[in-house]
Amino acid sequence: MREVTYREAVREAMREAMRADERVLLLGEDVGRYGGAFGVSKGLLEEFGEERVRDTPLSESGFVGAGIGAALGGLRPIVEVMTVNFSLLALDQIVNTAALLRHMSGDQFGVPLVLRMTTGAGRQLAAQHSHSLEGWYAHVPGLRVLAPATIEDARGMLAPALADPDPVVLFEHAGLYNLKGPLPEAPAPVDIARAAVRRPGRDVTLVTYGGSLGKALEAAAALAELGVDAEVIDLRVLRPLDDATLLASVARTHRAVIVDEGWRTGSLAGEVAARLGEQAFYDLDAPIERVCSAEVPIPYARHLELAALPRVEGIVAAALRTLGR
Amino acid sequence: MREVTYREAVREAMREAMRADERVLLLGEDVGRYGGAFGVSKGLLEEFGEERVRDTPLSESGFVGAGIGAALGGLRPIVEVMTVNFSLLALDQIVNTAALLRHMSGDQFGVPLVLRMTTGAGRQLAAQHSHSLEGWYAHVPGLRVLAPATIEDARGMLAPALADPDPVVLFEHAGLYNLKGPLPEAPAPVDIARAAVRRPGRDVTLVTYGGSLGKALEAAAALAELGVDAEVIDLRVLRPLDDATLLASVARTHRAVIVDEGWRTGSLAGEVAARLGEQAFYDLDAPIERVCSAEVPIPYARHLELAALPRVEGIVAAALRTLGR
Amino acid sequence: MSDPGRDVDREAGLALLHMMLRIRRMEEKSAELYSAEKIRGFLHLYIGEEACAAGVMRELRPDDAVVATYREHGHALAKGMSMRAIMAEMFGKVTGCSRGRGGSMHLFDAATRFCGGNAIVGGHLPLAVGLGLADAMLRRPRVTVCFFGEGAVAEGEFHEAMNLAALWRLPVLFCCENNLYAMGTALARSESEVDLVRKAEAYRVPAAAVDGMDALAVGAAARRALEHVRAGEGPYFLELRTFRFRPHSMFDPELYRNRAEVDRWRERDPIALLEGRLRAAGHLTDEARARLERDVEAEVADAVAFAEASPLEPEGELDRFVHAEVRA
Amino acid sequence: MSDPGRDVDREAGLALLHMMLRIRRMEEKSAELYSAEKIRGFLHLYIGEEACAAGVMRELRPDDAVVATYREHGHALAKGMSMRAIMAEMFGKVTGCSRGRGGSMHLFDAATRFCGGNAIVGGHLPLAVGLGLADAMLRRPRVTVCFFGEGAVAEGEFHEAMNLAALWRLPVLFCCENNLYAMGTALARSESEVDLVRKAEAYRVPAAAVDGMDALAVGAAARRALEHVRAGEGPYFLELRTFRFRPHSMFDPELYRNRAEVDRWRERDPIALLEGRLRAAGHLTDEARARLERDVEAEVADAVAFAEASPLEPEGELDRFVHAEVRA
Ligand SMILES: Cc1ncc(C[n+]2csc(CCOP(=O)(O)OP(=O)(O)O)c2C)c(N)n1
Ligand SMILES: Cc1ncc(C[n+]2csc(CCOP(=O)(O)OP(=O)(O)O)c2C)c(N)n1
Ligand SMILES: [Mg+2]
Ligand SMILES: [Mg+2]
Repeated sequence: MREVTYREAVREAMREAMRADERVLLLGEDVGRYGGAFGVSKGLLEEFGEERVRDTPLSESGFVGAGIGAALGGLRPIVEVMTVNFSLLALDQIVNTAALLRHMSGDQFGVPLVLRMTTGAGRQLAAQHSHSLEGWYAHVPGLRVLAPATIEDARGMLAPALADPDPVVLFEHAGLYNLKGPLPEAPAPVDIARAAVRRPGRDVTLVTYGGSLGKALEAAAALAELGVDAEVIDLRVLRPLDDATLLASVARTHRAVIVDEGWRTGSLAGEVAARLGEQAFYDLDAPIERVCSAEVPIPYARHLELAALPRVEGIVAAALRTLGR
Repeated sequence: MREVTYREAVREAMREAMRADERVLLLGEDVGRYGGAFGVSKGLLEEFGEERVRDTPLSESGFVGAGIGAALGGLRPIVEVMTVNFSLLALDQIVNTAALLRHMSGDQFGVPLVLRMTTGAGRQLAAQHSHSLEGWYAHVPGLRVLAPATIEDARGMLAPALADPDPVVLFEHAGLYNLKGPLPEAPAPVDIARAAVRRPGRDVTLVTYGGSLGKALEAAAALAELGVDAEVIDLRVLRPLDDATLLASVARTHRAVIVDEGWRTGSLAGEVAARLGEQAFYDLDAPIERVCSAEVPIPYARHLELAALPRVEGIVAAALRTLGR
Repeated sequence: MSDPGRDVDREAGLALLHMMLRIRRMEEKSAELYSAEKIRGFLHLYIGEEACAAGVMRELRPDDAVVATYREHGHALAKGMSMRAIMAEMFGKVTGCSRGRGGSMHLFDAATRFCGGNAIVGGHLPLAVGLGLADAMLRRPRVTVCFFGEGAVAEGEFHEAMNLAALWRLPVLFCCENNLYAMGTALARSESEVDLVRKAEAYRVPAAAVDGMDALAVGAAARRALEHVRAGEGPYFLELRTFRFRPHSMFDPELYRNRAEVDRWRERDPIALLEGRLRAAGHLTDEARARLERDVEAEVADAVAFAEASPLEPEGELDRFVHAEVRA
Repeated sequence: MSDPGRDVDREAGLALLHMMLRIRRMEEKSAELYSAEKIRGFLHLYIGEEACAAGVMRELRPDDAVVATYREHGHALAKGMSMRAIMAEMFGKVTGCSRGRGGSMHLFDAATRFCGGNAIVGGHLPLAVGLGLADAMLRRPRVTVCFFGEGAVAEGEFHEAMNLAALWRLPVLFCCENNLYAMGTALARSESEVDLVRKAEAYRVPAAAVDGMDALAVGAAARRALEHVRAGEGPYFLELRTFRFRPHSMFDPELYRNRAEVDRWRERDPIALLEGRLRAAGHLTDEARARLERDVEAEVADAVAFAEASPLEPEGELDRFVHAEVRA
């Protein structure tokens, strides 16, 4: 075991993939000379050269589309969109081409593309740089959507994503890059089909993913002090959702709180709540609670930003409400 | 009363608005010389001239952004995006500019824009031309989202939308344009804050909107023959959702089926289900049912397209399930 | 405009004529079948523009890729797809090239490297760039040819794709079929600069415009363009000046242009033009012409019969192939 | 490059110097305050580029509108916003120009028609087109000036906006601040054609490039450009050749360029250049220069004190103004 950051884990995963397979390349704004907007790809240009670590112009639609075409043409591109905010410019390519191509062509053409992007708020970057749109991506048939919330997942999700013959979108919450933790020397690839129980518990299920996992775990710790034993589930795979793990948990706890940095209305949290309502109706002892972002453009000022985002106290309070406390 | 089509109702509303206010203009691809891709704006160029009925190049981001700027500059633009499918190209403008500007500028700048677009499947246009993304738009704070499902709403929603100081998105299901029905000579503006009960009933609530209203009403008729009295609620306003009308209905029927042409996962139907689960938990006697589109790119072949979309029989079956039948 | 007395290569000329006739007759039949409700959805006819696809495609090698728009029946046929597969696709049958899932706008064929059939205007240009990138990086001597209308030039994706292809010197041939209208919008209403060659130059992409009604001229221009691309010199932009004789789609009342304009262009029908050249050169007799027509008619009839007789994809297969069933 | 012996208008020169100093010192202080964690989020400094905003803005009328990027402190100040409002905004205080909601990247001011502060590269170009459209249709003799970096030129929105503005002959002045880098990407790596004036020409938009380190030259070029726009001749494209002396943002380790390149450009510091010209012309004494510095220092200190003393927006107001509270 050694200590690495989430940032290093992503980098190591990319380096390993590029060493293992010549067809893998990294494409995106400032992934090369700049070292990545978040320093993630630092050093890769030096090792793999500018053909395989390719700085692109500011052309999100163009270079995401080029990544799709390159995947179609036999490469295994990792395309980095600097942040989910800018991915709006490339949504046509992602939804209308990458996601549809296999079905629409009757299984003749596939797009083995990995799309990485940062997401989330929390660093006072204001309204245009603080979106959490994972839920939108999770709506689209043809995509697999992953959200590594731990160092192991940051390290271990890329290889299976690259092995997938279809497009995979990987969301990295920008607040996680400096997270530090232990990692085995030769980490195993992770299962990109299943949610993970990050903390077992009996009284209430906290469902979350990505940048909110830390908050959920903190809330669970706080709840423990109040005598409430919370189970924490990290969705990890946002599409297709792993219902089985969720249902098994709620069948035991009978209560659920969903924590999601997206805006509440139309959030992924809403989908999870709907599914539990459909499939665990008779298990639930209390209304499901959602702890999401306030439905406002995320403001710059620190206190307002904090007020807009899910908070540990909010999660604790919601969990207590499900217990009638 | 006279008989008009949905298409004529939209056109009449635009004509009235343009006659009433010089600041109103219509902007979009082929709205002028072509007469509108769906014939909606036919005749408006002749009446109002090419300055106010403005054909744009194929530049969705550009002309939607120009509409936003024009609204900021004091005009009252109606921007037509031919279909929701192409609106993906303009999402950056809609989400990152139109929706955020007022809040982010501390209430200094507003965007009184009306964005019209067609949505939906059902005409064998295949995967790239059959999206139903109303749920995505309903996720975004700062937007008001409307879905006229009737001739009255098609006629009456535009005026209040134009009077709104903030951006309003109007979804017209392409399958509705040929719908015919009576309309008063001088129709009243409709309330763009409330859902509408289209058919009162006591046994189960069918919640729907837009292109699926007809199916829900058909299903209600079929259910009546089976002795089930279904209430049909047309959401009409997809953002902000009118919870009160929904809750009042479910408090009486104790059962709900949500019909939505969007893909099931992450659909607007999911949000409605989540809300009912939260706010009507103790009223519900059965799990909520969702009748949505299959999670596949919509295929061309007629039988497959029909199989992918919500069907009347599917709604009936879901309603019966909520009744344990 | 090419000189009618100029030498015409017999074989090339006849092949082009045959191909254009196949496209024309297949589409005329399709229009009929649309009225008969055998074909549904959107149907965009290529009639009048056949010289573009036929002329360019003859210069390609089998492993060159083609990416096209929703107006792509001609390209699909010219790239080598069977008329049966195309017709069955439009009938929505499982024997269609895309299992009946794509219809007229989404013809696909891996065998001939026909990568669609894309119905988002401009959306396939970045895709072509990516295919070129793959070829370049995998050191495969192939070209990707991307067809699009002049309307697509206004889309941001045109700009981004041209820049990327030029910046990375990718083997992509951009073929802009300038038929003067994008639905009802005339070029002068969609572009402040109507000379599209100048657009390409702003990306340092070499470019040429050619008479798109003259199949031989198109072929010659494509040859020059492909030489450039195959030499590793990067992308090339070819403007094919053409015209669609029919409405944009089956729903278009054509309010935006007048009969006279259409008629003027019809006088330059690419099939009649080439036919005249071949006759003048003594390469085409009445008898040969009639035989050609009969052959094509038979092929069309066969394709329709095949489509008609083919089964539908079972409804239960609706959700197959959203993801791959076979993992790599 | 302007001739140092050339006549310098005293008043104009001193005003420009004053404005540039205000921008420079405000930003130097901002950098300090960033380290002190008074300012947070992203902070993009304009240091080195002051001649662009100062030079263009002096040619504008109060009711002309400006739309800018996230690197817009200089533009905001030069358009007439108070330093207090800008500083308080960066402190996240309710007295800030955007109530503390926008921060450094989203300065807004209705009074001076400063329409942001946009942090999506290229996203504000269509907005500028729309503002121009409103002015044109409402027959208001106003101009909208849109500032953006050379990096934005690769975005599709640049292309769509230029075309629309040209097609509709709108009163928009596009000011491209070409500082040679977009974050770490040098112009030659983002554009196949690095002469940006040629890009504008592909839309038939008249264009000129000017030394962006020379405030007087910028002013003269802006004057010419604005004459064209005000005459109703449509948009104009002005390339301002400049350089940022600092990293892209506070997080940039500047791996992509070397010290020597930065130092070479620093020798052409726009403030020093203008100062030299004014001194040579006898318009600036040591004493006047020192007074200027003191005035600016006092203004900066006052702005910081104001920001520091200002209250935060109450947390309960978080969800105000998502929609208008007053209906029209
Ligand atoms: C992004 C997008 N916007 C609008 C449309 C609707 N549409 C389909 S074809 C077309 C005209 C395209 O014209 P052009 O590119 O010249 O090709 P042509 O049809 O003339 O071959 C339009 C507006 C679309 N399919 N995609
Ligand atoms: C659409 C989009 N993509 C990426 C970014 C991240 N980003 C912010 S500034 C910048 C560089 C822009 O360079 P340029 O336009 O030259 O302006 P400069 O910063 O040099 O003033 C990038 C890539 C963004 N804000 N928006
Ligand atoms: Mg055309
Ligand atoms: Mg720059």
